[in-house]
Amino acid sequence: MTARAATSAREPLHVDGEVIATKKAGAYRLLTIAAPGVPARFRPGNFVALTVAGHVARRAFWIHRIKESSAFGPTLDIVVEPRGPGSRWLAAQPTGTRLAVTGPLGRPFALPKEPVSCLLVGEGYAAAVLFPLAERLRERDCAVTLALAGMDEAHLVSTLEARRSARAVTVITADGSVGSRGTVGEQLPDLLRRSNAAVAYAAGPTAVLRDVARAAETCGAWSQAAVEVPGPCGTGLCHGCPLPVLGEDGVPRIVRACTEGPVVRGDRVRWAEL
Amino acid sequence: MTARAATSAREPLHVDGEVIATKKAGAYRLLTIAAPGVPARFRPGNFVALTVAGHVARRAFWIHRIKESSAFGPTLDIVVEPRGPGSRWLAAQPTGTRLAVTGPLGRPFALPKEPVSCLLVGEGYAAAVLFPLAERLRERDCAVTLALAGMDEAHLVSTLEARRSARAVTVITADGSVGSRGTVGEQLPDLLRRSNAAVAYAAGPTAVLRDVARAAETCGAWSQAAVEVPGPCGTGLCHGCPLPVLGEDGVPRIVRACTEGPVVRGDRVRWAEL
Amino acid sequence: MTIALGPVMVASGCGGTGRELAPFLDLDGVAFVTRSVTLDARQGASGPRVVEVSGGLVNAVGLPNPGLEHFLATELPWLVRAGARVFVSVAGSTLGEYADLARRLSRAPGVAGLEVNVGAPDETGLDLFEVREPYHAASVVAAVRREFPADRPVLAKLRPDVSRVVEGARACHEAGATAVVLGNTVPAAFPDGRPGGLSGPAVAPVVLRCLTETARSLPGVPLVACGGVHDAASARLFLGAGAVAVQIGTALLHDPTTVARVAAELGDDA
Amino acid sequence: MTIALGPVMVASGCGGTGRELAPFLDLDGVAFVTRSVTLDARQGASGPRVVEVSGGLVNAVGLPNPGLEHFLATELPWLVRAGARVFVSVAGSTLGEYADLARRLSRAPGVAGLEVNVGAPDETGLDLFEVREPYHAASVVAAVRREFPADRPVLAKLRPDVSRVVEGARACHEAGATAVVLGNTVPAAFPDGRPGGLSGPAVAPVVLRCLTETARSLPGVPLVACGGVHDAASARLFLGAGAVAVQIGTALLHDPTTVARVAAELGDDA
Ligand SMILES: Cc1cc2nc3c(=O)[nH]c(=O)nc-3n(C[C@H](O)[C@H](O)[C@H](O)COP(=O)(O)OP(=O)(O)OC[C@H]3O[C@@H](n4cnc5c(N)ncnc54)[C@H](O)[C@@H]3O)c2cc1C
Ligand SMILES: Cc1cc2nc3c(=O)[nH]c(=O)nc-3n(C[C@H](O)[C@H](O)[C@H](O)COP(=O)(O)OP(=O)(O)OC[C@H]3O[C@@H](n4cnc5c(N)ncnc54)[C@H](O)[C@@H]3O)c2cc1C
Ligand SMILES: Cc1cc2nc3c(=O)[nH]c(=O)nc-3n(C[C@H](O)[C@H](O)[C@H](O)COP(=O)(O)O)c2cc1C
Ligand SMILES: Cc1cc2nc3c(=O)[nH]c(=O)nc-3n(C[C@H](O)[C@H](O)[C@H](O)COP(=O)(O)O)c2cc1C
Ligand code: FES
Ligand code: FES
Repeated sequence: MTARAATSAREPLHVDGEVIATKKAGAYRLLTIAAPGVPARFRPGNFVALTVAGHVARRAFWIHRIKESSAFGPTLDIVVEPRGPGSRWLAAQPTGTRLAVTGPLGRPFALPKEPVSCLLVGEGYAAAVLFPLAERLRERDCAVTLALAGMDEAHLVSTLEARRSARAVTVITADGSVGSRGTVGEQLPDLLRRSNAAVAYAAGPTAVLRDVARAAETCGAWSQAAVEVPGPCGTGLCHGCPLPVLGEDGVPRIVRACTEGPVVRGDRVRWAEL
Repeated sequence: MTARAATSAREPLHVDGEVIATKKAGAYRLLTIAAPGVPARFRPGNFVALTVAGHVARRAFWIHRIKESSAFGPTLDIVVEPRGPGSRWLAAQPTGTRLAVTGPLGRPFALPKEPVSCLLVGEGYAAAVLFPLAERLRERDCAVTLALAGMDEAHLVSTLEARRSARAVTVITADGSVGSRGTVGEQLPDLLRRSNAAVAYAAGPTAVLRDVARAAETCGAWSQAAVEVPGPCGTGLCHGCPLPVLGEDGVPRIVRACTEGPVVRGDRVRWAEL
Repeated sequence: MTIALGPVMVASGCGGTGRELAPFLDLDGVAFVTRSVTLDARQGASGPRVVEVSGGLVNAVGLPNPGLEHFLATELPWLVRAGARVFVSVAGSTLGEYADLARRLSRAPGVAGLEVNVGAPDETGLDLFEVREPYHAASVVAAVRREFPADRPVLAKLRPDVSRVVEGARACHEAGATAVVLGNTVPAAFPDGRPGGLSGPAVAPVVLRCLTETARSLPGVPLVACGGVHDAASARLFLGAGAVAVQIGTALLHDPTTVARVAAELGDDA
Repeated sequence: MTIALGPVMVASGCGGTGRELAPFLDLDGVAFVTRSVTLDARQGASGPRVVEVSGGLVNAVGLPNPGLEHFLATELPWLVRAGARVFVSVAGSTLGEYADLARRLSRAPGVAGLEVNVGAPDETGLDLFEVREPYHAASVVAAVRREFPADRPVLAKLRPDVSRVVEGARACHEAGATAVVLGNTVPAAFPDGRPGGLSGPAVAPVVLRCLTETARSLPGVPLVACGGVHDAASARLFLGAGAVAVQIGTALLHDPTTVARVAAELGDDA
């Protein structure tokens, strides 16, 4: 009975990681973390579970980017919005802090087999998960339209970089401080039409995910939603992160968001029960 | 019902303190702490109770020195030996760390009314408490002999400074790495005789305190021991730090080490029960 | 009788004799529960009395107290002069001792009320009257109530034992307890195996369960929550779940200004 | 019958289906207790199932499981192939259901033993057979024991309720339990007042008390400790107090390599 080095390239690792850079990004904090072995297993839509000092429950964060670093090998970036005790603690950690990192975790985004048009809609910190997806889609010659939303300019993720990852970028803020003023919901029909998307990918608060799923269904597009359901482990061990879905057989089920998700088909989620 | 500003100059305060300097000192860590109002109330033998992140129980530390600092007003120094979770955490804190500080706490050393000879015996980190005592005694024209002991050179407190505070300084290490090789116990009779002490003050492990108390009694000298009994609060609220003593009336009692002590007459402690 | 406890009380055994708390809290008007007082003086336990564990403390202090006589002569008058609303916690080995304590305390000037400690985590070790069954606890409360003026409150402090707490609260209330305190420490062990009681934030979810079950089953009984309160948020949790007041113990050992801070914050709510 | 449990087991409900643990622990030879399985599939609770509290978690997962049939068809064979020593945790609403579960599991290849969940923190909410009194728990154990081969262990998992645990352990042992697991979660409440069970380091002192009292009163009964084990030191505390093995639950949610690490460190002791 020993700790095993995960053999399959798909299996997550539990490693002793380290914060190697930290910087402010609007209302968020961008952390670069060395977590040996984790970046190589990454696929867009994965997340990591991090240990927060003094807390039993792990905290989940989308993997925003994999970077090469000369000193540490490949590293991963996460975007932290400081709000509760765990996220505030993480956001305050200096370079050099050691962190237990488990990942990559969860089902990644499903990619279209053909080079179709894709609409990526992200609101708040969760938009972070869409950037590596956009790159992967571009590599597959998909036309990527990226819509980034937030309550104001400070709550937008990496807008500058967005221009590099996507063919078209739309920015929406609730207060109109940058981009167009309004909500994702209002602009969705237009976005779907203009992008002519065959697949819509969504990340953000439940309302955004639901709106995208419904709008996509109306247009006959597929949708994929990156769902966040609170849960203590992130590894599938506890069944503590219930996600109400409809099975392929049409039967309502509750699955583990961290393991059967967090990325799920938008038309499978029973949004009213979330 | 409000938090009150302690009115009596003798009463302890509970304040938001800050680590303003930290440096290695052999096996120990010397922390300088700003704790507004605490230094002004200090008398030699007092200690402070500090909050350690993530822990319910407070940790007690002898006040080693009061210093003037231009930016922070008077500050206090403590000597931390990193061994358990609390002391390791403290020793690792950088400048700027905020710490809840309660103090000064406990009964201080009783000072002789006349300018008599005094022997101060300290082993390990606890010797820290003797330095401000030595100064106070010198101010009262007492002849101070200071004996500092430790298992090796790294476990001696401020030996350099000792020369300034005391007329005679003896250094004893278990491994003979500096000073004379041996234990305090072995050298006590000699120390008492040479110093011709009317009062012996002791700080260190229980064995040292007991040896000093007994040797003093044999010589007809008074003794004062700075006792460390584990307890969660340090403020006298919980009765969690039992110190077995003999009352003035000869009746065995258990008193609170943090409040009726930590400095007690050596001949009053029932050492066998500690 | 309406009981005005104030929303935040000092829990038994965690406020020293009052003097040690005074530098950090103006006791004027504060509901202060003394550590448990017995007829005769008790030394308390000699070994390690309190150890730290995850999220709390395990203690077996052993009820050190100077005995009723000495308490009446020294500690009580000081507390009364400081303006505290003094609730004397009483503990005894027989029903007769409880009755005695109540009778003598009823004549002492300045006693606002009594708290009957019928929830110690290990009665045998303490040589206390055993309250294994709810009717035992109720008989203690009845003995005290008979000897103490009907216009002053008698609180019954129970173990936070989910499987018996509703029955215990009902029995104590019927026996005359003005309010029921939920509760004392949770029975636990020190790392070395000795019996003790667990307190602090770790026990809050257990106390909350006792409170919700009791409040639902006994809507007419005033309940005081005690266990793990350390800030205004944790106090509000209990007050929101039906407690008329909270007591604060362990948190005072961590930060002696806790009662003052929580009371001030809750005062701001009103 | 001697029982070889190995000193460190995976606690019920905290090892997923086994597959999710496999990247972090070579299951070969590991005593793995499944989450509690019921005859029919259960969805589990829909609201927040687990919240973090000081030193632990409060959970009311609601026994989500695919039902016995599906479990036998998919999860069990996978665990057996991985080499795990599978202890199936069983839960039911009637004695008949428990008997049924035991009978059908006795025929399934690769079941090392059973664990009878007679200590859920809130049976009513779960529609489980109520085990308020020790003889209720014993009747469940007896029903299971009758249907399960005598040469394979049946563990009885109790609530860590100090006031009843000794009686409960005695009754279950007399009813045929090979060993008694102390225990399930401590009855508690979520911050919003819903009933749940407290687990993690916060409960270790409570479980230790249950263990020391039971070990002293029932020296012949093999006891397995469960509650708050998170490193070798906490495991040794229980093993030193008389447990033949420890189970690890919550700590796996915090660090999925815990069982592997603790087992390795304890192995170094030997
Ligand atoms: C798959 C996934 C990916 C996530 N990615 C990010 C990210 O990239 N950036 C980021 O800032 N946050 C992300 N979150 C939320 C993050 O895990 C923490 O919940 C958040 O940081 C709040 O924790 P806290 O301790 O600060 O606050 P608290 O509110 O005190 O958290 C208490 C508990 O609730 C849980 N919780 C609270 N809010 C959420 C939420 N929205 N979703 C899930 N659990 C929650 C926490 O995990 C924790 O167990 C993600 C969550 C999930 C499930
Ligand atoms: C009056 C007084 C003055 C002290 N002064 C100093 C000092 O100047 N420098 C220093 O390094 N340490 C001092 N100590 C010891 C210090 O308070 C801590 O106990 C020590 O740092 C160990 O705590 P820990 O968390 O690192 O270790 P742990 O062993 O994990 O501590 C666990 C618990 O045991 C208590 N404890 C452990 N050892 C002791 C001890 N020797 N005395 C009292 N309680 C103990 C701790 O306070 C804590 O509650 C003093 C103790 C007392 C009572
Ligand atoms: C050190 C200590 C001493 C205590 N002494 C008593 C006591 O004498 N009588 C009593 O009824 N409760 C006593 N208690 C229990 C507390 O009053 C309180 O019920 C319990 O600790 C739970 O509340 P808390 O989590 O706020 O501490 C004591 C608790 C501690 C920690
Ligand atoms: C999320 C979760 C799910 C659990 N599910 C079960 C279960 O299905 N059956 C059971 O007997 N115990 C269950 N338990 C209880 C654990 O097996 C264990 O007894 C308890 O959590 C105490 O141990 P720990 O502190 O190591 O977690 C569960 C615990 C948790 C935290
Ligand atoms: S968070 Fe534990 S299974 Fe999903
Ligand atoms: S440590 Fe609490 S009274 Fe001394």
